Amino acid sequence: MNMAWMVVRRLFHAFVLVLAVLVLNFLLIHLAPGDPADVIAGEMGGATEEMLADIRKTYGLDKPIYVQLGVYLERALQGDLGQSFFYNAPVLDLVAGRAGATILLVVTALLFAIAVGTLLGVLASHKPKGIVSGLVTLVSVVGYSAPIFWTGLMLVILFAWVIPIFPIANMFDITKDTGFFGFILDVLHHLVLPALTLGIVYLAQYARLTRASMLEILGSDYIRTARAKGVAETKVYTHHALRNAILPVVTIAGLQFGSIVSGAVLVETVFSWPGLGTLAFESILARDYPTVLGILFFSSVLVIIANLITDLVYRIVDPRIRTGG
Amino acid sequence: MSDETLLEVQDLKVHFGGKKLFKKAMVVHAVDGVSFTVPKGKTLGIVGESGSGKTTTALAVLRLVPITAGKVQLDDLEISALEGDELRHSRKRFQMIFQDPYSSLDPRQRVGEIVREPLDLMDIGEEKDRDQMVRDLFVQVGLRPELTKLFPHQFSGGQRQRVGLARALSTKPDLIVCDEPVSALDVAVQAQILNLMRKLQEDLGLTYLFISHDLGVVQHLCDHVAVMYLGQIVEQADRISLFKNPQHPYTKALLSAVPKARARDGSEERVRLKGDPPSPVNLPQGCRFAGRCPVAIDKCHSVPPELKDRGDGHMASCHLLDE
Amino acid sequence: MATVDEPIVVESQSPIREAMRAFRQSWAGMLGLILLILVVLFTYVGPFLYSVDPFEVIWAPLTAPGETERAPLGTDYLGRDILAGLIHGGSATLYVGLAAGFITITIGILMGAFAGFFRGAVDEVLMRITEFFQVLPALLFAMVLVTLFPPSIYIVALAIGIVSWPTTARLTRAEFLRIRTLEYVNAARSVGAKNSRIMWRVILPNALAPLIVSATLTIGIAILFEAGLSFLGLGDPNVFSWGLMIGAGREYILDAWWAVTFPGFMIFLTVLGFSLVGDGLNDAFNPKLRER
Amino acid sequence: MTSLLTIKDLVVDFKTRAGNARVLNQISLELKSGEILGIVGESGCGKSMTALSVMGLVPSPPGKVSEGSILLEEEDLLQASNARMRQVRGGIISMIFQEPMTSLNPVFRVGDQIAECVLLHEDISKTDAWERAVEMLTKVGIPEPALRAKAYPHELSGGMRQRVMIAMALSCHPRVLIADEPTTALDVTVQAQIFDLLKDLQRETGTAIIMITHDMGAIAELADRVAVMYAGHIIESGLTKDILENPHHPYTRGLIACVPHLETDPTEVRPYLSEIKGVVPSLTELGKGCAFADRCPYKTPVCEERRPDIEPISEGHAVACHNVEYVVAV
Repeated sequence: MNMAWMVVRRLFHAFVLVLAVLVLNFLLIHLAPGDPADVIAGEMGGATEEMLADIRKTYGLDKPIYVQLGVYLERALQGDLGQSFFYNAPVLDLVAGRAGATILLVVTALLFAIAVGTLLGVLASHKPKGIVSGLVTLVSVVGYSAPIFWTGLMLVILFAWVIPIFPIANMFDITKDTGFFGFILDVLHHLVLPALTLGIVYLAQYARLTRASMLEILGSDYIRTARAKGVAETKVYTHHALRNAILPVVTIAGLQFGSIVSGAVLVETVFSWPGLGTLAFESILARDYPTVLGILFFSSVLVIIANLITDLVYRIVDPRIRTGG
Repeated sequence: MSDETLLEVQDLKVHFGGKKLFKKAMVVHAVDGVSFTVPKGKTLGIVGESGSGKTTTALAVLRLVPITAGKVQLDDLEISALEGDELRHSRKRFQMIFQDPYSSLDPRQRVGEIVREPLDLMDIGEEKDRDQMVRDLFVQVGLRPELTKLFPHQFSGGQRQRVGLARALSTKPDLIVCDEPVSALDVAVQAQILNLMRKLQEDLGLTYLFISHDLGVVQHLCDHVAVMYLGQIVEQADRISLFKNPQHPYTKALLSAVPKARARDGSEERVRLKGDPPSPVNLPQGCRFAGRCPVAIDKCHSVPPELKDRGDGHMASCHLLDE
Repeated sequence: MATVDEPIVVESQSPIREAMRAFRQSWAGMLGLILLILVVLFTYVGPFLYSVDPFEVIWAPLTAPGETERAPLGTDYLGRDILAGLIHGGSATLYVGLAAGFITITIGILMGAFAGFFRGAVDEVLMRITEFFQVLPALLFAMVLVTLFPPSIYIVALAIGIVSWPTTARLTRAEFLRIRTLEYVNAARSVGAKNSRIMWRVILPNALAPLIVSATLTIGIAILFEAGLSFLGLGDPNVFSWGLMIGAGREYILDAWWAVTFPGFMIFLTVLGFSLVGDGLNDAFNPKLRER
Repeated sequence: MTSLLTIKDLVVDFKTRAGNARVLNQISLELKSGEILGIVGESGCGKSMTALSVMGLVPSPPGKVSEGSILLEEEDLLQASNARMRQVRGGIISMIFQEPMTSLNPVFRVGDQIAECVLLHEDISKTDAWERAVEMLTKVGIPEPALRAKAYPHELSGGMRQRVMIAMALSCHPRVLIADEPTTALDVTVQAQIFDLLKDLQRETGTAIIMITHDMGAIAELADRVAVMYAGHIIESGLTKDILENPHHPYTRGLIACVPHLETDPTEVRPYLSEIKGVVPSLTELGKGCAFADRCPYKTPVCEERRPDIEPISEGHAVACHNVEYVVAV
């Protein structure tokens, strides 16, 4: 099966998912107790009767439900996710303004987690009953079990109080003016703790997964073949085994992207990182529903895109999928 | 010996795939027009390589895969026409023994429960007698009756195959379909099971449909043999005639490929086939064997040959035999 | 090894009992079990031994642990007793964890079983639905649900259950797809078993091992979820919980580390208990992995 | 002919939860250059472990080579350094396995996998190594070798993959090829092709082959000499013709008689197969007597007392049985 056709199919698939998320948003507005117009306007938005009437008119809330759905989808697909009454700005602008920070945080954490996690997993698989292996298992269980916001708070205590070397809040220091590169450095400096917090949890899982997957693969026939032809032990690990062991890591990384975005919400809140998470938190407290739903929608799209990329990457890494069809 | 027909299969077809959302339709012609009969109390062997459709044929006869076309008649019962509860209750008349002694028994059930399950499901005998029936079945297949409480993982491969045999016998079936029942066993155990199967046939008058890739085993056990290639029977005859006087080039090649457990003397003529069997997805136009056939002629690549009687009920499908 | 004609020990080894024995030999599993028992005792027996109301202001705010006997683990920013909070904060968390775990497992197994057993169009439809729920960022969606609907621990449990089931569904489906090709399934059918019997009496019991492991882990995840929501202040405001304590103490973290550290540690211990039990069960069900 | 590989009194132990399993018990074998030696036995008899010992690939832990020596001409491989063993593996002694489906790494092209072997053992450029790979694929009878070298394993059939394995094993002109059940997973017509290929290549290159199998037929087809193994022991060895036509050990006799061999001239009468009663004993529970004693129809008290040594009974034919004269006479 050819690649282009596959991509087209995947894109179509993704589009259907996007539509489905919008339909879900629409349903949520209507299922929630109270007047949908209230929900759209946001309870705390100080919506006057006039405004509500206006909303009813634009969204056709007096019309049959499927017409309303049609209107909603049409507007959403044109980029109109509604108006935030709390921030007094179009939701799309708000979301777009904050998305960059979240993506930076999530991608950094993910890359860190995959790189270090895989490395630890490989080390642990070398002697499955050795000390390193035990440590990796321990660290991964601990990392997995600690609430992410608590880990973040513990890091805050550690790096603000015990060894104050990293900033514990915000994305950059507005009081400094150090030019472009200085700004970049400043952001990276601020990024360390949130990314570390988010990374630790996922690192634990990747280390565990890599270890299990390496152990399975090291017992397989083709590893025996590699040894039988005289491949050195290090190369057996790095070349023959890892290339195969990485496959489930790729799958899980893709599937987990959604939960990583979720994790980012908590981490952002802890570190006042100005991304979608803090926006979501603030708008929920303000009962600013259009913004909340907009963020949900946008994050879902982010996940859909991530899944799409994973799928393509997987096809590149695994020849069986590439040509198998 | 009566030659009364027990099982009759007519033009059986099993095709897989074809309809799938968003995906290209690929039809696998696993079984493509197969007909045979099995006389009561006899054994018909179906031999073939992987992809020949022999196992699918077995499963189709038992209605364990959907039949695309054709008729399966067991005595007065048209198996291919049964549906739902009727089919389930009729299953007591045709049972199966499986290939893998490790995956054919549910690891969560005690072996006694495994053998008893058909009795309960088919409502055979009085409920209070069933435990005794199970113990009797154990004795019949050479297992001690006190083993009923054990779990499958406590048994060796050969013993598990005996449990499978007891399960199949429990409903007193007319027909037992055996799908490579000894191929997963070590040779010493294989002999034990083959002898047991023969003994049971003699004692109970069982009829076997025996699927195997092992020509030696088939020659030993079967009264009639059908050779399958890519979903079709290419040759079919009684045991002596088929092994002594094979007609189809594929059968000849198959027989010649089997290593003989004798010291080499270099006297026998060897027929060697090139390549692997093609896939049942893209079938060739003419004779399905033409691509690998050492003696194929032009006609073979365009016109499919017919399975015809070549004398004394020895059937073979090959253009060269028509000349 | 047994032979046909040689007597062997006639003692049945049930796979379940075997697994339980293996579990008892796994230090991770036993440690986890002990942790869980301690947490449960602390939560359900603790209130009888230490009857301080967690909402009551008992001492000066932000008192450090050890400064007064009235509050051995210190007080929070309102002067409420941290220890009392720890004791009373567990039951809601455990309830939500178990309830959400139950919802997850039920939906997941049903969806996965039907998809894996019937395959074809049923599979296609159910897997699209699963995929859809997997695309939703779980915590955000749960946040939306608990803001749109009046917050109560039932809604919280439901929200968590709704966003967590796809993993279980996929796992169940994979197991069903694997097991349905095994010969004993065909064997059951050939002795006249109905679809329902094959699904629930033949395939499910054999698929149960990884599902039980995943259920244990799911409860852990659900607890983390509940904690996260409470931390954000989106939990049931009338119910005291560990997450809520951390959320409340967060502002004062540099003045009162104890107000966030202890409740967080409780959550950690509880989830760790479930993770370790999950590990132990996993080892117990996969003897091959254990020997490696 | 000179002796190329000599295994002397090899003992391999495995630690299992049930206790110590002696998987190889005082094995001695000799492989002469240019010959095909068959090792035959049921599963668990230790035939594959013999091969892995020679390759230095006994999984350790739990396995351990406890005693004995494996001499490659004069050099004891059990004493060789890791670096030397890597040279030996694939360079001097190479091996092919039972499962062609899983023995090739799924994520690399088959050409690369063969070329890797060449690069490991010879000072040669990457392009030359690739050319060698294509050349080897031609040699093992793969059509369109230049194209197939770029294929991934899953794109080839089982027979093709086994040919690739053979090409890889022979790519560095080894002196010994160990084939561990190379055709068990293949269809009978493909199996015949592989046998022919091995014979042809052996004739052409003079590589000595150790052929491990459970199938007496395969032995008859290929081997010059045979060693029969049972529960970690070699219980009989000799020329193929002698073993097949005149087996002495009760186990060898049983093994040959219990298989329904394909006859070109079948008769109406079909006697029952002869059986070897019982099953192979557990290796952790071997007593001091003969390992086959429990299943042996000719058992005498001495069989349970003492393990028989393998002793020559005629030129090149050795048997480990206390009652060999009696067995033959019956």
